[in-house]
Amino acid sequence: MVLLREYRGKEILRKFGVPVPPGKVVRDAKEAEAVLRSGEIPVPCVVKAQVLAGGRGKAGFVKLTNTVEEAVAAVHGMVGKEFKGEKVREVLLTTKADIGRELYLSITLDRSSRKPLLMASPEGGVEIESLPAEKLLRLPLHPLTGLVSYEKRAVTRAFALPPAAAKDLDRILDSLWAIFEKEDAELVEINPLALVGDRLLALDAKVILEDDAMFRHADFQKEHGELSPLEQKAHDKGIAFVEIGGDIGVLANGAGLTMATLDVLYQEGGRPGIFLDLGGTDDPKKVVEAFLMMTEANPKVVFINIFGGVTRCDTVASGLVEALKQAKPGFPLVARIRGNNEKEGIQILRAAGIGSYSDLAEAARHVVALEQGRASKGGAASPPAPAIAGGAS
Amino acid sequence: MVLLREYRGKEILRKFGVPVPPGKVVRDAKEAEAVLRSGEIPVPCVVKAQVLAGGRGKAGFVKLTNTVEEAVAAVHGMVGKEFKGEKVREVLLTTKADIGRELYLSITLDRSSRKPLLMASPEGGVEIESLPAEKLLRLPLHPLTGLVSYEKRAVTRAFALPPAAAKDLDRILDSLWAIFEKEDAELVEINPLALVGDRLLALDAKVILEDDAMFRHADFQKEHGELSPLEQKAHDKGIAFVEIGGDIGVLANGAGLTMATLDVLYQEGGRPGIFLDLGGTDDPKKVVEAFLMMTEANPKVVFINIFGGVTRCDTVASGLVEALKQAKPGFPLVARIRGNNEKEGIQILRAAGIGSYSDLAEAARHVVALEQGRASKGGAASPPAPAIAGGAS
Amino acid sequence: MSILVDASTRVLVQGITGHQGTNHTRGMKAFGSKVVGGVTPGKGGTEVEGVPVFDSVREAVDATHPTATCIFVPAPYTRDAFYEAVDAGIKLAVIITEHVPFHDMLKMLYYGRLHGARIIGPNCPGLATPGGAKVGIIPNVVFREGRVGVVSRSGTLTYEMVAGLTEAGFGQSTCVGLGGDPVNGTTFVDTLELFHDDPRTDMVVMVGEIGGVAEEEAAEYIGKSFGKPVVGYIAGRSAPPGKRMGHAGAIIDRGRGTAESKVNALQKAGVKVAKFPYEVPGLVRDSLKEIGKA
Amino acid sequence: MSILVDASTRVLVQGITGHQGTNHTRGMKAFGSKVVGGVTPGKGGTEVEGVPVFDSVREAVDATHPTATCIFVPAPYTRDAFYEAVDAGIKLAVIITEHVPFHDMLKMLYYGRLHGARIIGPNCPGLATPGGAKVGIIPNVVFREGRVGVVSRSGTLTYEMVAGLTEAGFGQSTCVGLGGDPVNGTTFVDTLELFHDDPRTDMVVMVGEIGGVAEEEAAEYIGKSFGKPVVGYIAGRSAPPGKRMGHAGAIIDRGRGTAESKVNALQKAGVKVAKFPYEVPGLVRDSLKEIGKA
Repeated sequence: MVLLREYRGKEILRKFGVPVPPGKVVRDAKEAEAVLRSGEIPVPCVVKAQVLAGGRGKAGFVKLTNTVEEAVAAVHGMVGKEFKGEKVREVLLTTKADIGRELYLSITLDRSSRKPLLMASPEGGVEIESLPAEKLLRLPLHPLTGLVSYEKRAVTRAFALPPAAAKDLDRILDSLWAIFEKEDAELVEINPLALVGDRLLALDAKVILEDDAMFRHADFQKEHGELSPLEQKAHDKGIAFVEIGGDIGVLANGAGLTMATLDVLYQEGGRPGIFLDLGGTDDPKKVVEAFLMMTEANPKVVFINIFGGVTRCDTVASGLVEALKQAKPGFPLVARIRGNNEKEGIQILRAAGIGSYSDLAEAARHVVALEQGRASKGGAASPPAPAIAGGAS
Repeated sequence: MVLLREYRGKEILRKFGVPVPPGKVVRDAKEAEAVLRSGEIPVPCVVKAQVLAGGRGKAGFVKLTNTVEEAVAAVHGMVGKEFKGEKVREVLLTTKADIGRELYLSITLDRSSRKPLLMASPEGGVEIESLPAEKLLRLPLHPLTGLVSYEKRAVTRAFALPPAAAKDLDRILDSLWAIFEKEDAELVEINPLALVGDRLLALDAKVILEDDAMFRHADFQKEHGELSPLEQKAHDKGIAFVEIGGDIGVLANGAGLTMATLDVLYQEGGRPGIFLDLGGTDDPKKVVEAFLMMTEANPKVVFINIFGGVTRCDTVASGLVEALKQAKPGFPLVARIRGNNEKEGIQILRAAGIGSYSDLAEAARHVVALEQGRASKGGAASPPAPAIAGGAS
Repeated sequence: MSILVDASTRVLVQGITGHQGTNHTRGMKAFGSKVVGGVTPGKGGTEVEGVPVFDSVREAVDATHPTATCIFVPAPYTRDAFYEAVDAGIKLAVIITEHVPFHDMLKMLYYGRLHGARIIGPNCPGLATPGGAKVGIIPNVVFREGRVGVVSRSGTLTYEMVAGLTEAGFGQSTCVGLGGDPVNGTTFVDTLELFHDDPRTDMVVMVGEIGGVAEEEAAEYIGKSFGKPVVGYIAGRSAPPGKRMGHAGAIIDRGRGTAESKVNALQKAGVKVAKFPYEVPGLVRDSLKEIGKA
Repeated sequence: MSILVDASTRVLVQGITGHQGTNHTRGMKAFGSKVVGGVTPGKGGTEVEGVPVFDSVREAVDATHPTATCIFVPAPYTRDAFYEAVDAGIKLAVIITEHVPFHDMLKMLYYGRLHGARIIGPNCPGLATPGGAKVGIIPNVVFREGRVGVVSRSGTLTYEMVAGLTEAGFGQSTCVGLGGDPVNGTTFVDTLELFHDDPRTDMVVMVGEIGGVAEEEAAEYIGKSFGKPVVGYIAGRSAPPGKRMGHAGAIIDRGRGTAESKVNALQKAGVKVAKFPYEVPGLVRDSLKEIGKA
């Protein structure tokens, strides 16, 4: 998921012919003043913090200003502040539009119909999510045909616009589809699409591109502002890494198993805080990297829960042993490795003095006991002796 | 069918990234000399008459020249000459390439599989049509997927090229498909695609675009060099008009009925020379225009054979009567109109003094008799009294 | 029985308010077809020839439950009109429109196939089952109920043929005009397969033209597995050779596609081939006699 | 019987010379699958694990007649590899590759449907019929022949579940890993329909995850027309809420997609839902007792 900030989303809209108001990104008050004094963006103007999360308007991160001084002050007040965990680094100055009506348009994937879904509402704006279902047009598009004119006509009818705006709408809908398809988007959303006089203007832009399709967009400059530095580092190495508040580090493979592991830890009263999903790998280096990353996050205890399919247990075990040699972590370690080459893996761990559980509930209980100081804490090299079960044979 | 001359085809190839040698179009010897003296196209150079028909090389309309003087003389010798009925107006000067091998590539529609067909041969050049079938790779492409990489690999394997050329080929194949699809082509053909050193170069280009898709290419500049002025005029009005040697003008509707009419006239010993297919129309103005066009072509006799579906017989009859008023043609007229509103049509003709046959063979015999002076020739206003049959009711 | 359309067929007309749409709605109704609805965006709520007009196919389908659509919309909009019909669940589309780009037609063909929707046409006169229904523009005057199937790539020549059969006393089970474009939604072989399974069809008249290899393919099918008599006619024996499609055209056809090739293939498959349209009724009579049906 | 694969299945491996392709070819052969051929362009004529390697699927099909393909090729080439398999006539494609763009997957899905070819995956562990054949990467150790069908959106959690069943003595008819991507070639409902018709499957274990509405749709199908017992597990009850997809994400889901919504829907449909993976075998025992099969 490659989320784009408003101004980058608008750049894509503009590239595909969607009308957007003039705008300029600044990084501090001084730059803002220069832009405003030059008349490049005239006052009154709208000052918008470039953050990824929604709801910034209500939180004061979007301000309508009437003078250069007001605008500069607004920029000054935003830059460096945090909004939902993200620091404001860029602010968009954009012209004020005389909004007649606010409309809503988006195309995203509908997992249920397995088709792109065009959604449109004649009542856009901040309250869109609480809009009653009948005010929202939902049109599943066929991936093999794209947006077809009868579907565009349905939107045009629902919007009941003056003729010039209706023409704009027709082109904007084509552009929206082209962006979704050609840019490999997960989401293209314009909210609001404003009726200004008798023409349409995209006043905001939410564009999410598909990470997996970036091989087709080699020139695209990635930016993962929403990730913590460690998450970003993991992402670059192809490891799914999530940090939330909690003490237990979980290193598992596969989203389902990771989630099931969390479910069990919570059930046993634990507070898992770092999840590291190895995915499918049988490269021992990746295991070492993942474990070192886990060490950097500094959990109280780490639970390694691996079921080997693509991943082979002996690979994981070797990587683990190697990582322990390199990192010499201060936290205890509980392991449960099963699946492909399970016996070999258990043997490697055992040779390094690490036991491996077979039973998930039992392993989880031991992890939580360690977290809460109810079990003896040893270094990684001397874990509590777990029950070494035979595993499925 | 919009046939493009070589240099226009090459412009399209270049636009889509296919390497073509430098070239310059000139219209007379003087212009050629300026281009050659300036060094824009260096000698030795190839001088190629820009005509649509194939086989120009063997007829001396492609010449390799070693000096500016030779090249200018070659241009001089070509401009204004006729090749297969087309006057040479433009000549392409292009650099000489050191050809290692000649390959063949094309994509066209395969009516049988109802798919685009990629054809490729490691032995291209002028003898391509007599190549044994096993030397020609025929790959039907799916319109929904386009050219797929395994299909490209099949061509690459068949061509057995050095690595740099193989990379060129991969890109050229993608370009070929893109041209076929995005430019609405009926045919994109490169013959020869030359191996020059270890790279590929398109030394000729045959591109035919689809007339019916021109609504998607509003900026495209049409050129129907292969049509006679009358044919061009008819084309612009949406009337299919063909002139070959012969005396009888045939005005029918629908390709099948037109052809069947010719078949019958030939059978009866006639020499049909002008075919005018009205197509499906019920606009009397179009009928008038068609008839006036027929008058310009000056046939000995005109046979009007209409079976009304989209076309209504009364429309045709009214148009015909109106056209006769305007044109006062010197040739006799035989009519056979049947189908929708047949009775009304026959009545309109009869009121204007024109009879209408029901039987095709009988009508054809009368036409041929008129052509050969075996029947009385009257003006259009006083045709020989035909048997006015009741028609199918 | 009959093929593709019968008395139960409920016809939608897309582009009904256009000149052609309106005229042929009248024609279809006069033939006896149940024309249940029409579509022209922006004209919803009006009526044409007593038929209710809707803004979209979806609305027309919900209100009138058509089983086939007859498309008259201009070529640049034909593809989308077809998609609209398919998306609304219609399984038979008769496309009268001419000059539809074959690039569009290819996409329509496979999109239709994905959804189990058949196309007749484009650039075709449609089809008709005398005594049942007509979907298209073939003049009503030419038909008569009977047991001869007709399938043709030509438009007006089809009328000519059917009129000739009718005058000679040979009624038709169903007449199908496939259309004269390079890519047809339904081919000779497709149609022959349907006639093969239709107990109301005793024999078939097949009208071809020069160009393409659809007639050769039909001949192959007939020779292998058709089993009913076929009378054929190929238009264009005397036509001048067409413009060449580069080398590719010559390579693809390799001698097929000419009148001679088609006639030979058909004759080899046991088809009686008429030299001229007016010979067809006589050959039909001969064929029916041979199978004891005339 | 069983669903999708059995002892007669002939497996092709696309990307066989890669690390994964080679390892899992060995695994599939050890399981007892008939791996008849492999494809890696440029490696034709070699052998991997005793399996002949071809340059193209067409050549492999002509020589070895596979009935299913297991695709390991990297994500940027997966779509074309699938097209190649479909064009060569293969009707079952198991796509192990992860990170296939969903835009590609959508095109593959409908192209496959047009040609009657089914996709399992992408980003999936494949499927296996114990005693029959495995096409994919699920560890061989976990299986046992039996009469419980397993269908799962998760990879490793599937292994966990199957291993648990095996340890508790419940063998499996077929285990299907649908894959964890937003667009799956085969869904829960598709698989349940197959299990419904399979006389060798007494009941089904269904393993879901938070996100999407596939579990809710499965619940609707089960409630209406499944008829065999189902035990469910939904991973992610305690997972933090995912990143939001603009307003659109919230509007599409409208409260569905959470663990709670899925569990409620399944329970309403009569599914016994386990809170933790290790509760599943007990619930399976209960279900089989209820239908008199344990």
